[in-house]
Amino acid sequence: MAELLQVSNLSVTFPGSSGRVTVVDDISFTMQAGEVLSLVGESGCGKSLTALAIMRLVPKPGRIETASRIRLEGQELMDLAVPDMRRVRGEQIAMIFQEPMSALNPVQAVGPQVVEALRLHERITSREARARVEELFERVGIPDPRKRFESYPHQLSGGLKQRVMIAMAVSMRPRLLIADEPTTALDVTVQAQIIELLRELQSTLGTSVLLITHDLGVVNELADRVLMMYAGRTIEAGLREQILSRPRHPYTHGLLRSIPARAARGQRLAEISGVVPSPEHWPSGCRFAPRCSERLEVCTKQVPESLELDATHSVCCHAVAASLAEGAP
Amino acid sequence: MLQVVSACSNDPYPSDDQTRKVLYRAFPEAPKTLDPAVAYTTSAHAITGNIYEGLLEYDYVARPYQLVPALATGVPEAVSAPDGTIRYHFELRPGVRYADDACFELSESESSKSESSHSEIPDSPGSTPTTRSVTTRDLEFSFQRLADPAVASPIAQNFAKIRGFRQFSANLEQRRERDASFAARPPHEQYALVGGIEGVHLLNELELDLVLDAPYPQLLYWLAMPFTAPVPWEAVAYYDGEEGRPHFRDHPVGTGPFVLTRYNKQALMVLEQNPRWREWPQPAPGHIAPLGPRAGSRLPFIERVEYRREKEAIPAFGKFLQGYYDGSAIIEESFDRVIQEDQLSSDMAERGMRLEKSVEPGIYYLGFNMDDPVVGAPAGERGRKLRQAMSLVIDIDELSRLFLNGRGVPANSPVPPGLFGYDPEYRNPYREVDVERAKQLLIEAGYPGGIDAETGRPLKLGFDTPDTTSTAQLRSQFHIDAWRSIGIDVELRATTYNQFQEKMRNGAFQLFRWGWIADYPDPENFLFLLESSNGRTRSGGPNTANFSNAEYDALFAEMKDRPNDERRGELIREMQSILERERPWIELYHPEDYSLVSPWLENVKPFGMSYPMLKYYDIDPDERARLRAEWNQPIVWPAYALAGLSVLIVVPGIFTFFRERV
Amino acid sequence: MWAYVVRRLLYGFITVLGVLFLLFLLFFTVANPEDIARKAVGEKASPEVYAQWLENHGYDRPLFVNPEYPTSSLARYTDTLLASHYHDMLTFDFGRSDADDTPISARLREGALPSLLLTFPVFLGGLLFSIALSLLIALFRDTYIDRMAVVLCVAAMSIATLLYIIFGQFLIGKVLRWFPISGFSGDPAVVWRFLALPVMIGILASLGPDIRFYRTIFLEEAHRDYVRTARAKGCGEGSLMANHILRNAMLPILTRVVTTIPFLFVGSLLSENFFGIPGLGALTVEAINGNDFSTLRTMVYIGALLFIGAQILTDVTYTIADPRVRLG
Amino acid sequence: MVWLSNGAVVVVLALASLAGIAVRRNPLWHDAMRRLARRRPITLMALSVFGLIALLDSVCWVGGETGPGSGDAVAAYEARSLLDRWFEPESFRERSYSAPFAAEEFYGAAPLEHPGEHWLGTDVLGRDVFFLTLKGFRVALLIGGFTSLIVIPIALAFGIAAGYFGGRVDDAVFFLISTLASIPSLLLLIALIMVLGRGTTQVCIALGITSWVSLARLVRAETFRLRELDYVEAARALGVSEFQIILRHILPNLAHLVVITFVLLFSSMVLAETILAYLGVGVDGSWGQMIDRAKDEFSRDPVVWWNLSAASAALFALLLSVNLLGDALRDVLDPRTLREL
Repeated sequence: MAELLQVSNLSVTFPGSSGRVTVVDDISFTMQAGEVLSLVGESGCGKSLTALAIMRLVPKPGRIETASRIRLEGQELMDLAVPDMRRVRGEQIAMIFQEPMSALNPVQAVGPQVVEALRLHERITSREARARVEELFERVGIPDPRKRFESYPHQLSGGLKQRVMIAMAVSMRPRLLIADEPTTALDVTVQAQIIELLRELQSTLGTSVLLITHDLGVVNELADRVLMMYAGRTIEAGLREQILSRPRHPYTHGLLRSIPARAARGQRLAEISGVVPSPEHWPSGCRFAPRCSERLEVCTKQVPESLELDATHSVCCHAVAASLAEGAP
Repeated sequence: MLQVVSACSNDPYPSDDQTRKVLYRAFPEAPKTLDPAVAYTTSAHAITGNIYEGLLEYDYVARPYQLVPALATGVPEAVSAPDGTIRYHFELRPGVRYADDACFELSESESSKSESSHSEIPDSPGSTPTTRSVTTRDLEFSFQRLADPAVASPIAQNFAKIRGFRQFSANLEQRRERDASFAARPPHEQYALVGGIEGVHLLNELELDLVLDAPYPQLLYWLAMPFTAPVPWEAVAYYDGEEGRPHFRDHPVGTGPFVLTRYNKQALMVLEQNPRWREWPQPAPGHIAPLGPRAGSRLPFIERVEYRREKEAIPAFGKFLQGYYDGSAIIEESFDRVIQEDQLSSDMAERGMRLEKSVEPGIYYLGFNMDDPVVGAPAGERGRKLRQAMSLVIDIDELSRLFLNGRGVPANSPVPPGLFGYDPEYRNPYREVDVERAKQLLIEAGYPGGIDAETGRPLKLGFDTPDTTSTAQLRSQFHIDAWRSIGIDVELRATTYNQFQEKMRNGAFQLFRWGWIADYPDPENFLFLLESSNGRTRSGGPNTANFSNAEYDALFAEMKDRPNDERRGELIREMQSILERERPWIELYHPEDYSLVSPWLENVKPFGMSYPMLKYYDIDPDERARLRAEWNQPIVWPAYALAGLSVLIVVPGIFTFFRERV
Repeated sequence: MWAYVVRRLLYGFITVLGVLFLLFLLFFTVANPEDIARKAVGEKASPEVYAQWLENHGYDRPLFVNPEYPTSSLARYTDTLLASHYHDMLTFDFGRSDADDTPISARLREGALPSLLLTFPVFLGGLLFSIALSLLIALFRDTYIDRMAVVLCVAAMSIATLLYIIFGQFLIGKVLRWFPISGFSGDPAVVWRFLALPVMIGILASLGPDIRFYRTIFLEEAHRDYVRTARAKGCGEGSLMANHILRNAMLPILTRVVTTIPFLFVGSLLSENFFGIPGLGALTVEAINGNDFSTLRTMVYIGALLFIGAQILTDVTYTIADPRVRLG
Repeated sequence: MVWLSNGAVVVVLALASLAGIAVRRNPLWHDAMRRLARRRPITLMALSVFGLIALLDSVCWVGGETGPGSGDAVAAYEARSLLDRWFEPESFRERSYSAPFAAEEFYGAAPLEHPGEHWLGTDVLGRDVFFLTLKGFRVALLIGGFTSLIVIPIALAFGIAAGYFGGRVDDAVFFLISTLASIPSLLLLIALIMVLGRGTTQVCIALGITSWVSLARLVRAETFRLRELDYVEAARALGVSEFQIILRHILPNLAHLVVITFVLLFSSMVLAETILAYLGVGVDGSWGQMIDRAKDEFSRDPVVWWNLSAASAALFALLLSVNLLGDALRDVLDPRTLREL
């Protein structure tokens, strides 16, 4: 599969009380066309910011460091002028958000909002745009698209609103769809339908999806590859079954163990001690060290390098590196 | 914005008036009424004085004031008959007609109905007559209106001496109460039915006699005022305020040189030439000969007079300096630019302005409430000494320097300059400034250093004034500081108008400030302000100080009806010595009016007593247009600077916007 | 929808009754008609003249209950000042001014046009200017323009309207002579010259508080999620401001606009007096100085009617501005 | 008058220290105040200076001798404040106008008694303009502060009653509010003063009556919201008396609303007074009155500018710092509900 997206040395900083604070710290990863890559981590680890950085929509006063490189199909997005970047948004990269309830303009009917997404990038008559939007609503499973075109956001349920968001996102058949916690705010039954819709769209339109979530269940359903993030850095990357069944990084391991469904009945739930550190004062070396059960002397001094376990699985952890050195599998 | 500014001009008048003989004046307050029998304020007389004409008028130039005939053919002498009555004989000038007005169709239908009244040859056959000749019947009608209680003329009591005057108003009142249908009829019919005033005796269409029960020389002065001007009964009947027609008080119809063509009380009053004025062939009255070459030709010289409403004095004066008003009083604020060392400043002289000074017959004074136990008569000798002490510290020269720019004649007695009985050499000892003597008097009055024995603290008095404007309060503070310098603590109580009246009515005040402008140039019109029967608390009269002194009253009674002879002068001097000692008033000043006249306005002679003589004024419109253009070049460069500055501020912002919104 | 409007009108009517009762208490139970008469007719008139004046102005009747009539008859309550006060006001028969007997309704008609010519451009100009400037400032949020604008607004708010007029009139009228210092004339060719300066100053004085208010609203909307969605769609900042943010801010803007309507009436009070414009504001000041209670009473009554009407109007326009609001 | 003025000072100091203790003890408020101090240090300093001047001018007593060569014999018997005793106005006078730091009179150029000592010149009666401006602080704080002390209790009482009890009480209060609110406040104000008569207390009462409506409306809405909160339900379930609930639960939560309104009301009161002064019904000694007097001097030729500029500058300085404080307070305390203010 051709390479779609190449992110290298991406850093995002915010002004803190004493100088600028790096919230996303030197992230690099690649995505193949048609692939579903999931960015997983607890809230506050910088995964949503990474997504926004790709769209160059980091809110003021945040800033994407100039050294960051984001190449989409060979085109370097960081060098684009503002109007050119605006054309990329919606046309080549689209995004859907976590809170459908407030993501749509409350004083405008949903139909025209999607029409606007079309007409920003294409010169088409309003009648033709309306027809395409109704066809889009059909495709994303919104019943009675003609009536729904005129209804206002407060007249739709959460699920329906998310479907409108998806329709809006895929209206220009973008190369990459970024889904920032698409199901978190929805109740379980609707979650499954949305996941089903995303999988179906990904397969029919060949759109690659960057799925931002902390819900490992959704990852299991949808993701091809997984990228674990902790405290602004990637700590482990690999295929879905590699990460979910054979996690090597202590944090991923701890995360999986604390899923209730996995614990036996009556047993205390496992949990990772300590709290996610605040960006104002990152711990030195490996940022998970203070909470890591297999902490070594070097972990607090040196930032672990990315170790290639095999062609598709890599991890950044001194303990793993040490155990490999001793020949353990 | 730039385009607007460059096209702007501050000329408030339509351009086609530039070359016309139009006089522009400002007025602060619209008159309450223009009914000649009722209108009493200077702003009202400014209009009625030009629309109505009385039997007599004042000589425009002669000082002291001189009565000359107007509608009458001559100034009559008082003829006393054996039975003690006084008779004045008047002969009306023939051919005098009213200004054209719609109300005269009534006279056409009226005359056809009752043949008895004078038949009138219409100008052109068939057209309804728009005017009518003035006859003695009109004069009788205007006297009857003065007596009519419903008209409520404020000066009616001055004519009480005309035989049958009070009787007529009493008959009218009773008849109206008894007979409702009578009350509904138009006024002139009511007057005719009740039988007229006995003392107003019509000999024929052009001659009448006024018969008085007792001598009243001031009567002639009243005949030179709009109160007694002939009034057409048709106007009073026609303009009754119904069905959209204006009320008579807002629609004057007279015989004078001007006619009121526009009357918007909030913004604009316009007087235009009355074509029917004094058609009889006669050169302008001789007595204005000294006014220059145009004296011989036909009056009035001006086409139109526009009075525009200016509520604030400063902008009005500002526009006068820009040439948009043709004359203006000098406001206190700009006095020092206009007047240096008591004559025109160089800047003003160069502009060609002319200064006119005139002393208005009036007086401003501080008064004590003579009924008050502390400052009044009940305090006896202590009160008198206190009043004398307080009078000795009011420095009128300092007051005039601070607040009146040196204008105004210091007053020593109620009678103002220009009137009989005014003695320029008389110096009231208690109006000199003598702080030591004042302190001494206080000790004698039992208030050593101002301390009141009972309270052990400075004597506390109340000073009431209805004027809540801040400049008036500053003046009151000036007086208070003077009294505090000798230890008397005076508290200023500036209340709203109705609270002030309340206090005056029930005598709940100690000190107050008041003023009085003459109705007619006679000392009686000032000295009656201290005569006991006019006491404010007693009869609601203008004697606000409630001064009552038997000796003063007796002298007043003898003086008031005497002709201006030596005996009258003696009486006035005696009354002044009583006032000097008793100190009911602290006389302040007689107002002096400085006014500026624009270079293009000619024949202007300030008159005081508000008798505007617009008919003599003349204008050179071309000179005015030239000077206006010269004085009003707008300075436009700041507009461009402002625009440049705002662009300068915003541009860097736009630049950073695009750079940052990466 | 209409049921709501009718209910709202009924409620407005009750408020009007409340206002009238308050006015009655204010103007009749405390002020003394005798003094009004004295000021109206003048100092030198005789007592019977005052009595006569009181009679034809109807001030001689008792306040609440007329003792002359027996308790049974209705006239006991109708032939009183309170009854006639309600009757006159509700039938818009405002009677005559205490100061100079002119019918008040005529004075109102005369004053309405100049007042409107002044207040409407100030209202409209102020609204457009402040919204445009606030949008601009919100567009440049977090730049030095934004910070400077905030301080300027607060400074502008701290200057009394009186000072705006004094310095404005002095600078532009007297020194620069762009426009006449004061005065007014109905003649269409000349009238705009008179209005230019007062309108300019009126707008300037209203910008401070308005811009500060609108800026806060726009900033609040700018941080909403739907704005982020619009940006993700590829929407530019400019169209974002105009189509999305402005439309959403309509509701608070409308509420604000309604509350400024009575202030318009008051704002013109000062400038009409200073610039010699014969409008309703000037008439009110004259009524105050001239102790003319009947005109003042009418002015306050009309101010209240204007406000209540405006409030109902805003409720109705809410539905147009914001679909979420349903009346009834 | 003496005990009234000193009494007011005692009350103000008591209130301030009470508030100080409350802030010290309550961490939420403590933190808010610390952040406020960091945001607007200059404003707080300026306001404390103004407060000090007003305090200096309020503490007064009879006694002590007046300045040398005093032109005013009554002054010795009057209650004079610390400020009066420091400036000794009775002997620090000229005959009339004099420009700031001038050596001779403005008109007539006669030498002054105190050449060069009048920082802001003298007015028409020769009184020192700088001294009059300083005295204006006490009057301004009186107009702003005293009126708010009237407004806040009324607004709280009506607002809480309407918001908490609802039903008929709410309708009655809402009717009163809408009646008062629909009359343009300045006209109602003028009518009240014309009827109550002139004087500081009357003006403050009239200002109070016309301006408690906006706070009452906010308090009502906030109380309505608080009443529905669970912890209030819980308290009621535990049998706590209505009065107790209001005192311990509702009132403290309205504190931030009251503080913000106090500050914003302050500036609108002082501004309203300037208009009243123009109409001749203002408060004696206020900047509004100084401006009204000086407005005519501004069009004199040559211009007498120092009177108007002094009063305008002082008014601007006080209002600017009060508005900035209000702005900062609103952001620090609770931006959401206070947007409408």
